[in-house]
Amino acid sequence: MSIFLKYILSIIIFFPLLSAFILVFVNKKAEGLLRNLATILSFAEFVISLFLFIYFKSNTYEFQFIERFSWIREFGASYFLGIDGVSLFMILLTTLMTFVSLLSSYKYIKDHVKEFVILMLVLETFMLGTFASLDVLLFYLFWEFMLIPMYFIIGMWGSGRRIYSAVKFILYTLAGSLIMLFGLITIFILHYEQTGDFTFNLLKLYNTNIPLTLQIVLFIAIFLGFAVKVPVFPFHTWLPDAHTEAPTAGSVILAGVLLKFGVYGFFRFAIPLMPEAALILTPIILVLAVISIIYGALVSIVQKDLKRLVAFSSVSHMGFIMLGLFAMTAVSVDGSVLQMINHGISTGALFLFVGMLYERRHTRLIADFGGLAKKAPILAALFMIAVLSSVGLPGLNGFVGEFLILVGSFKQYTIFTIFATSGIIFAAVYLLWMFQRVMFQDITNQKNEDFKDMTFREIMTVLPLILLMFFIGLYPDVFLSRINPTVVHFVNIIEHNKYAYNLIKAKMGLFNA
Amino acid sequence: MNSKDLIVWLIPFFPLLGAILWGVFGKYLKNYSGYLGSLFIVISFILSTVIFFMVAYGHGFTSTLYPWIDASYFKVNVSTTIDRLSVVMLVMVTGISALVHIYSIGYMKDDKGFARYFSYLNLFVFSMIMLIMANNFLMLYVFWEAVGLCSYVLIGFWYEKKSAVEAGKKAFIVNRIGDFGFALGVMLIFITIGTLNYSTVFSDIHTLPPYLITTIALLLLAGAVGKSAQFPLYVWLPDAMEGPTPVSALIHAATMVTAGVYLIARCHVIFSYSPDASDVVLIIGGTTAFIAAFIAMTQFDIKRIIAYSTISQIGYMFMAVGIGSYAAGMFHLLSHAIFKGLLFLTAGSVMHGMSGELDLRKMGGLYSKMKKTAITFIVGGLALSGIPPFSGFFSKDAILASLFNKGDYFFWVIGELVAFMTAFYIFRLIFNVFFGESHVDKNLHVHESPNIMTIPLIILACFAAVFGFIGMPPFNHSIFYNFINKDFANSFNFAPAINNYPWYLLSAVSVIAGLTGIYTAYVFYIKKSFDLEKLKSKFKPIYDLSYNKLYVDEIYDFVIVSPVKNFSIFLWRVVDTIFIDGAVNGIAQWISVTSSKVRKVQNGMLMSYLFTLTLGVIALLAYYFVK
Amino acid sequence: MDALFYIFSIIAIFSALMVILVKNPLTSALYVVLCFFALAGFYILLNMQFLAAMQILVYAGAIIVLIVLVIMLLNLAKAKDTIKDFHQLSVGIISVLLLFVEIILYLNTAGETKPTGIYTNAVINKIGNTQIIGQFLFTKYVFPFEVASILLLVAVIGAYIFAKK
Amino acid sequence: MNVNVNVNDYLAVASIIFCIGALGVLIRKNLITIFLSLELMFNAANLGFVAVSEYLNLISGDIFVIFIMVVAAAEAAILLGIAIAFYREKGAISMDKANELKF
Repeated sequence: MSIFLKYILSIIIFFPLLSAFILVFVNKKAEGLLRNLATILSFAEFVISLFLFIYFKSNTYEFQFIERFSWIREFGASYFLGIDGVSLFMILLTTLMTFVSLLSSYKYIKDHVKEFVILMLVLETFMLGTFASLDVLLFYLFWEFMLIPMYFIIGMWGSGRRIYSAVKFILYTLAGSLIMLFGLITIFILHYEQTGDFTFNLLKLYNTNIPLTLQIVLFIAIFLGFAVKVPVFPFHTWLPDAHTEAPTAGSVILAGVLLKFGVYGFFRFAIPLMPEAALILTPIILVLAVISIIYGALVSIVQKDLKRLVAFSSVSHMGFIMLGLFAMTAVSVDGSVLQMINHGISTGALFLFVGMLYERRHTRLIADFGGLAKKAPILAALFMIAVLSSVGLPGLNGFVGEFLILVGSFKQYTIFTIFATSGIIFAAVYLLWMFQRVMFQDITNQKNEDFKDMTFREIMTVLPLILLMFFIGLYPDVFLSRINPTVVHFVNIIEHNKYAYNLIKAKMGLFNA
Repeated sequence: MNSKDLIVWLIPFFPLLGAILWGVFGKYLKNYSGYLGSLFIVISFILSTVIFFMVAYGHGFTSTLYPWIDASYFKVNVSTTIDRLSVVMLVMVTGISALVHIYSIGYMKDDKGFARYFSYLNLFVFSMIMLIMANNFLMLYVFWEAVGLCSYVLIGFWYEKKSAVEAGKKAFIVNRIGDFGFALGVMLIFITIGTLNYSTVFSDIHTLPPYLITTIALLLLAGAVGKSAQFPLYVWLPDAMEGPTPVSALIHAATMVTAGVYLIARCHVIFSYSPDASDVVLIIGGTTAFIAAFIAMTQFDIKRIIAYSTISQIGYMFMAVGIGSYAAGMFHLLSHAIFKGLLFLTAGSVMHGMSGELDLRKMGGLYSKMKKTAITFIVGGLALSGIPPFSGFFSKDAILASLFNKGDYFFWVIGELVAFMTAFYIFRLIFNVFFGESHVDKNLHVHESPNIMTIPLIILACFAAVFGFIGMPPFNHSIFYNFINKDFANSFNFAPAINNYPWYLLSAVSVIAGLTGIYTAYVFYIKKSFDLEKLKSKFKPIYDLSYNKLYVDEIYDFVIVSPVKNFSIFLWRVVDTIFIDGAVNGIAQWISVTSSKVRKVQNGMLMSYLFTLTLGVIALLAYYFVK
Repeated sequence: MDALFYIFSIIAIFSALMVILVKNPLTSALYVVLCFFALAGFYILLNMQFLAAMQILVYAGAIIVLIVLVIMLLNLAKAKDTIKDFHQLSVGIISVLLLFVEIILYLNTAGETKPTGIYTNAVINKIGNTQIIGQFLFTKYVFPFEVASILLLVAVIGAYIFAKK
Repeated sequence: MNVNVNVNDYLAVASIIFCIGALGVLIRKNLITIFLSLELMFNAANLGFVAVSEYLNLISGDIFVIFIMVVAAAEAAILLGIAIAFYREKGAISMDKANELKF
């Protein structure tokens, strides 16, 4: 057991890769076996990752389950893993969402099943690796690797303009991340020049002293990399395309996990590495975040395509998360991290439901539906819960996160918060209106007459998410108590730097007007 | 957990249990859901009564279940506050809910969604109980939204009907607009006071500068205005009548819509520190009372008339709490809950007998066919019109008297005017439905409702008749005032009464106003001394204004809804597709065009490659020399 | 000795020029052989008799013979190649002149380097140049030597695959 | 041994031959002639290696020449293949015909 716990992170990261390797030897024609095996293995992976949760010490901000081996000595890169309260839940979210999306793909993915399940599992490894790395080079490597399976998932099993979307997705993110790489390497070199220590160790890089002007340039560079991923207005246009054309599983992973990397990157890299620049640029980023909230919501209202609507709602929700993170109070960052989990669950669930509708009717246009509640009461009820969770109804998960974000940001950024709060109204408008047009009223389209309700497998797919919505909404303490120490430490770093920042500000006469 | 706590937590537990049972296992428990659901509420009612007497002969207390959110300096528990204000509300809510549940067994008997209906209704009762019992603003907000949700699903209960679904959505969204202010208010309280617990907030609020107190009060008021359907956010309530009638009785008359008044009464400390905000409450209340009564006079849909009446009556309550007569406001809230619940239920009974007909032009002379319903309806109508000895008289009089005694003559006049209009429209309804010649479709078999529906009506009618006596004038010596005002001891900052006219003079004016209204209706609709059509054409602009509900929906649509929608389309089609995607695709286009030009260098000719190679070598060497 | 250097130089440069100027590839090949002989002469002057022998045996004897074989095989002796393309000619001459100027400039700017090694002519003569090359080839440079042999193998296979139908 | 001719003279001759080779590569179109010109360039480099190696009293340069010869031999073998294949394809070995070397 102790050895298991010592290397648990590596086990968790590479177990999916091993699973994929096992699946390589399964006959291509045995699609049922492939699907079942992949689902079972991903469930096993989720169970293993629960050990992290069980053995996680919730009273410290220090990194836990640390593993460290020398890797490329010439670059000072090491295989360095470790998690804190934030990455813990990101890892759990990843393993859960992968399991759920594999379970959801039984009907949706009809051809190239073997390739699909293998790519999904490989993708899982890369995502987990990104969340667990504490070495900048290792992080970057996993970060870029992630794009490859996702590219194929969108490109091969997508619908409509899937190639366009896949290429747009990969070029957007690649452009962002290459600029980011430039920033990270500059910090690496600066650190070497200052200390003579040739290392990519993130914890050591935190101590780099970066001159303020350079910090701002680097922050903007790294901001671009992460902002594309989040995505923040105006870097969001890849998202609706990618979401719309991706298969259900792809959308679920994209919304559930991939978008979190942007925020996670800010949390783990951009802000702690360059706190002063972050503080200086905060107003601009908050403006972008608030624009994202309102913009995403307004554009959602007029969407005709279900998936596109949910995708734009993601833009809006991710704006909330950015607002919470950059308000940089303990409460708002707590809320932000919790909202990352919430968004993964709620939007993931919404995509699952949209996928179910698509599987039955092979259309995603809202106008093609209507009156489904009569034919599929279970689907309607569960879909409703997911919608309400996304709307931020109290008692469900979305509310806790959003409220913490808003209450945490309110004092310092009152105007921004007021605008952001209005986003909640719009969320009600677009989601309820969509739900009404899809589920309620009379059946206008004859094709909906023999609409089938959810199968047992489909219920099992969404049930964990639905239960989590209630659980987080009613008893968020399980999550908050583990997130909080990390967040408090994070905020303390910022506060510490705020002092320095204020000194600089006074010296330079910044923003005196 | 001692017995007190246990009882307190059992009150919401039963409705919640019911909601989950019917919600999840509705298919199998369909036949039991009505009776068992009602039983659960009755148990809650009994427990509430127990708590009521515990508090009446003892003290209020708080009880904590578990810590809910604990994020660094933001801590909120799931806990309740039990005091005189909340127990009164508890007894009222559970009592009326129990009656509405029993009534619904009959009313919804043949509906497909029987179990679903009781699940929603139980969920609503749970949320409402929690709203009342909450001991911090966050829980208040949470269940404030939760009752809104229940209202949404119950309005849209018959989801095949487009109008029902639209109405539900409208209710939810309009409420959200109010809640937007409410949420900001809650946040402002947190960041200024540092906690959301009632007791701390109320004891520390005076340390804030006045403008902050006013801001907080106004933001909370926004939530109250939305939920209680006050001007300018009242538009959702008339549409909400698309839901089943017992729902209208319970949610949209007796309990949820009065939550705004409860909120202001609960936060009376905040409002009493902010005279400006209180004045706003008063003005909103007066405006709403008048506008709603004005619209109600010309409507033909019986449920909508009663709905506008509800809006108007809540306007009264707002006026009361606006001048600091919280006890009077609460008293009217309770008596209104009884007689308005009664009116809706009887209207439902009429609908039931008339196979869902709502237009009063197609009724008439029903008295002989449904006596129980008619009599109970008239009792409710008399109570609404403020005719002694029915409850509405006492409670409305308490408000009007305090308006007059505080010197707010303008609003007193409005109040009396509204009293006249109220009596007019409700008796216009009664005369048209129950008396006069019948316009009922000949094929329609009109019948009295079953006992399971009429018994709750009779119980409510009895209460509507006698409830008022606990608020015998003079109001500030009455039983109710003495009971509840202990909780309002903190409210001050309001000028003491400047008039001290004998109560019977003021009461006489109100009664005269009410009787005049009834008589006018009698003259118009029974005696028909005037040609109504002529009257209509004479006052056509005013009549049209009233008949078309002041065009408020159209104005909102023109000023808010369409611009937002068009702006959204602009954002999507222009900003997103043309600007941002245009820029992105433009860059891609530029690269592809440029490279297709540049690639001409790569012409496939080996010889030219060799030249390039040589030139490269030359350039490299040249670089060496330059360097 | 100096006289020999100049004679070899004249032969080498002349034959090199002829290589690129004559029309018949076969004649070109023969001039190349001539040029290689001159270079072998240089090597002897530079005290590397072994390399001189290799130059004649491997280059002139094997590689050029191979080329001649190709010319014969494809019957290319008649495929006269003229230099008529003025543009190509002018650009070629200009760029090569530039290249030449740069090489000369480079050689002139490169700083003076003092002899550093221990293998003076005396030492080489004492051990014998074949022997010394063999020693180096099989000790210090044994790995590149093996790689070179693999390269040859690859080239043989490659040539076979190319020439195959 | 001789005082007048030094390493610079050898390098000058090497450069001249190298440039003549380069010129041949650039102005001729016949694959065979180009190859021969390339061989000239190789040998110019070889001469440079040997001369400098002698001047510096080293052996490495001489060893390098042997490896260059190996490469040249390999190249000749490949050329044989390419020339035959090219001729078979195009019916000539003029490099004007090599105009499809693009994507």
